Amino acid sequence: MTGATPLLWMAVVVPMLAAVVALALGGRAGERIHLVLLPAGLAIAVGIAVQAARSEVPLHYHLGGWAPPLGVALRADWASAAMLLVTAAVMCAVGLYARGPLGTPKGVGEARAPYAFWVLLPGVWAGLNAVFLCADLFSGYVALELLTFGAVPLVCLDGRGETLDAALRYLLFALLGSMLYLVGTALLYGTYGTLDIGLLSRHLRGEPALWIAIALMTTGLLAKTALFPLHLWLPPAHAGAPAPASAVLSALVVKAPFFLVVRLWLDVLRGGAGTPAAGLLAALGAAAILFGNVLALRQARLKLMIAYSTIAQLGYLFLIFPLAASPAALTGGVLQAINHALAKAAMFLAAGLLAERLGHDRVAGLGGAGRAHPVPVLAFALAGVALVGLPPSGAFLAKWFLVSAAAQTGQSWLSRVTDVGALLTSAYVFLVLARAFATPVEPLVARTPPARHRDAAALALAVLAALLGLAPLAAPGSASGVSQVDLGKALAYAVSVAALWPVAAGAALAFALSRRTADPPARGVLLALDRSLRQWPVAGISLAAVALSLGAAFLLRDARW
Amino acid sequence: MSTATLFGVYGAVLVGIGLYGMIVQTELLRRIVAFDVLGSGIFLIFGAVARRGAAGGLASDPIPQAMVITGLVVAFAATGVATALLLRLSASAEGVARRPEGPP
Amino acid sequence: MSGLLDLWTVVAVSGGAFFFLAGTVGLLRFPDVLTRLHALTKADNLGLGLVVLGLLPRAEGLQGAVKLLSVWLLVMLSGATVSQLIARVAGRESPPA
Amino acid sequence: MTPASLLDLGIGAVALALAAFAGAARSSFAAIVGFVALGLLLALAWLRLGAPDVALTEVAIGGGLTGLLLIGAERRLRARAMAEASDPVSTRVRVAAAVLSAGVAAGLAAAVLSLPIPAPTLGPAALRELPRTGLDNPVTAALIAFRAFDTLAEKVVLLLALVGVWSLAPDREWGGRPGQRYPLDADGVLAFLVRLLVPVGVVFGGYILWVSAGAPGGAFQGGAILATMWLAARMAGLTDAPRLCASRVRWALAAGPLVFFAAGLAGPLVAGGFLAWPVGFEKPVIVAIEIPLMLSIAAVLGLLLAGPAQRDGAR
Repeated sequence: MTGATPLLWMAVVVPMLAAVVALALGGRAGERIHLVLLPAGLAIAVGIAVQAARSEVPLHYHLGGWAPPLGVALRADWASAAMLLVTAAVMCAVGLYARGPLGTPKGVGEARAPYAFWVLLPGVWAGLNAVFLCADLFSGYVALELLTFGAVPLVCLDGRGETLDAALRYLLFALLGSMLYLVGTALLYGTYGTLDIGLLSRHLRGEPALWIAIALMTTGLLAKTALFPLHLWLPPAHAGAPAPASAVLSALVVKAPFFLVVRLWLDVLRGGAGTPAAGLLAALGAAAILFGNVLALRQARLKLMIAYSTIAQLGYLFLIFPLAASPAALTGGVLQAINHALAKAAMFLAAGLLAERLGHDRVAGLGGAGRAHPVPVLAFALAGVALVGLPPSGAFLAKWFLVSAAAQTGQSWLSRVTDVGALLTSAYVFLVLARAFATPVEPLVARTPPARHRDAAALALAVLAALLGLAPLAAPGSASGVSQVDLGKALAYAVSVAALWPVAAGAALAFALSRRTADPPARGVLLALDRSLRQWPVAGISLAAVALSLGAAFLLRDARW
Repeated sequence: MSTATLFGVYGAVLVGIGLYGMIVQTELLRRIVAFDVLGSGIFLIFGAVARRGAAGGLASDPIPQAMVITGLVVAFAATGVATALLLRLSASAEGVARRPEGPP
Repeated sequence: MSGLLDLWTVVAVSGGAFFFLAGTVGLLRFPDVLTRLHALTKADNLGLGLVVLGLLPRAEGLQGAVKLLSVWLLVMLSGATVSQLIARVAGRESPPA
Repeated sequence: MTPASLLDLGIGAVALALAAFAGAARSSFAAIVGFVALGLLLALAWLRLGAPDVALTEVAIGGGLTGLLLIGAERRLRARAMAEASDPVSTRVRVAAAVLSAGVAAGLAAAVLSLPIPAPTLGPAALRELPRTGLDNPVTAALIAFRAFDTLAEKVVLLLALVGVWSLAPDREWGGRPGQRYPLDADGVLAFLVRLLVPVGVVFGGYILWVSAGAPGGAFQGGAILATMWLAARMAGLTDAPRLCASRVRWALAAGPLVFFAAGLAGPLVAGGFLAWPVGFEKPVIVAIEIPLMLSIAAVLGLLLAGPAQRDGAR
């Protein structure tokens, strides 16, 4: 067998083992084990990436020696390898960063929040790797639950009432999503007698149960990834968590359900979901981009702004489904996911550093931060460049793939959406920077001395995000198509008027807004819409409505089978 | 209708009842109970699938049965975390639960 | 012989079912906790007892019979204890006049 | 209409009625009782579906332990008389939710009715490979051999859930004991029952595990029984919950999964792959994994029921 490699199970088992041993040893053991886990996890991810790049076929491993359909397998293609790598990179930065705020205090044998964090963090890592590597949809369910149970307690580590509320919402909505996913696996098993992704894709005959299953599973995954309008839990959870936890949640955890949607639509259905359903996902994505970005611009608190920005950035990922006929679309989607993972983790870490040093995270009160705390502000700025999509960030390349795929398939409306998205993104990024470089209203008092390794962790991620667009120069001939891109053409596009006007317009908007000194007013149509969409019963109804609409859209699909 | 199909349809209805409960219950504990009802319905659909796969002298396909056992344990863990969160929330002095929308 | 045993099974299980039915009706119709408990324990002890006795001739060997009997014993044991506890709580909350 | 199909119809109809009751009952306590009854009834459904292993799990975990968790939470919430988030849901929202939920249920029912005939199955494949596991119960084989990876991951899920619950303790109580201390009622009926029942329960838990190689049962079901026995002993005041920072607690939780990991990791050396069991020694290896696994499952289930630390904290 070619492509079989034990690295795949190691990628899941090593962090799992770290979590269990940290639980057993207690005290400071979790922190120490993490120091060993970081290089090991990174090495495994790099090893898988190297092997995946060299291998003609996707890497795989039959667990226990039992081949599917009876047994379960792990599988890694270039997309899994890329996600494993970015996961390892973010985990390394977060692990180093968190040694400050979430270290066990001196003189204490064991403390609550650090103990929980250093057990749950490797648990989340294991869950992420398991999602990216699973070749079996039920293993995917177990992996998603690893993630849920690892991620939810991170939201309320500080025990404040509002974070508890956020965590409970997150848990219940995520569980609802898991259940919809699970019932889909039951129907798929009942129809095909296997849940192995590769075997399923070969057996499809387009039965009604297939479409109902995929509609329910996709809806469940959308709830877990917080695609608009199912985002009720994301802003309070991601904004309320401690900064390192926010970084992991926003950068990585919401990508895992998206990745399973890609597996379902592009691997199981092989792009055969049909135009109406793919259009529905893209429409939700487009709505998320516009809605999330406007709301981000309207937030008074930096962490909430970043959280709403995540809702918008997740929207970009779903634009790829109508473009699935073009291989560039998936490449663009994965690049966007990676770019956002690095940039958003950097932003949350930078925001955490600023909040610690300023004692608050109000955007209007950032004045002077640029001089007093240049490194976090620089990290924020570089991450912002990556979100806006300026070269040489990953987003510029991702956008290039999307735009060219949209042009190939004649769906240029998608490019308009990304333009408006870039405008708004650049507006709030520049707004934060304008505030940070403004003269402070009152002199700043540094609350905590800066810790260089934590600054470095945030900055390193931001630099990686800002330089990700150069990846084609480094990537060897891989199946991803990244290396085939004509970097010159892409760069020429990126510095063209067509690509730059939104950025410039956004900067101008930010400049206009920055002349206001007060917090943005807490009223408006979109804010009211957001409030009502985030009411639990409304979100539940939206969930059921998305499920039924997807089912209906599948029925309308063009006859492919 | 065979036993399997019958229970499969019952499972579907249980899912509907549980989903409705999860959406409209305002009491959080009732929402958790609705989640458990929803889960029971889903497991019953698995049971129908397993029973349909009876073959070779087995009364029921063992693979979906194993999945249900895994699922039941996970659902119990979920209920445990949810009730613990709920109890902590109700104990927290801020009592944010009274603010149904949470922050912001 | 087997005809007689079948008859025994039918009679005993039907008797057990009757006590269960009576116990359930009592649970629903009786006015307070203690009388409801009275109805329930009849169902547990007599109803289940008769069902077990009725099924004994059909048990698969000695092991099956022992299992059936231990089901009865355990239910009686826990039923007696639980009804004691319930009665205690009921007595504490509304002492009998 | 055969008696058997009447029985199925009856079980299903009562199950639906109980589910509706759990949704519509006025008090949450009644709703929980409805759910527990539903769980017990579903165990009968599982027997009708030819799945006694699942029936045992449903009784022990689905109805039993989950019911205990919910009842415990309800009692404590009632004691606090918590003002619930009582924004009433408008009729419009209710109607929309009802229509959409009915739509989802109808879609699911349609999918169930449209499942192909003959049904696909892995039953024969599992039977064919059963000798290679040294077991006779294909469900146990699926859990511990064919899909051992899922089982292993699910153990970690349980541990993460427990750490999540623990993390909800107040800081000053960290490492302390969970739950309340029940007074010992030395001559009381409960203590009497528990003294009599616990030995029986422990033997039965072990029996359920032991027979699972060939008959219905397994580490979960056995573990659930042991967890309940521990709860009964605590409620009778015969024992108190341990401090959660005690290393024996931590190792009791981790030992089962760690043995599972160790056996899995030995696989590449002795059996040709991760989670592969050595030829000819499958059954002893599986038993050696399942015994500590059951004890750890009992510990994790019992501690999930007990909740976070709330007294006798380290600080």
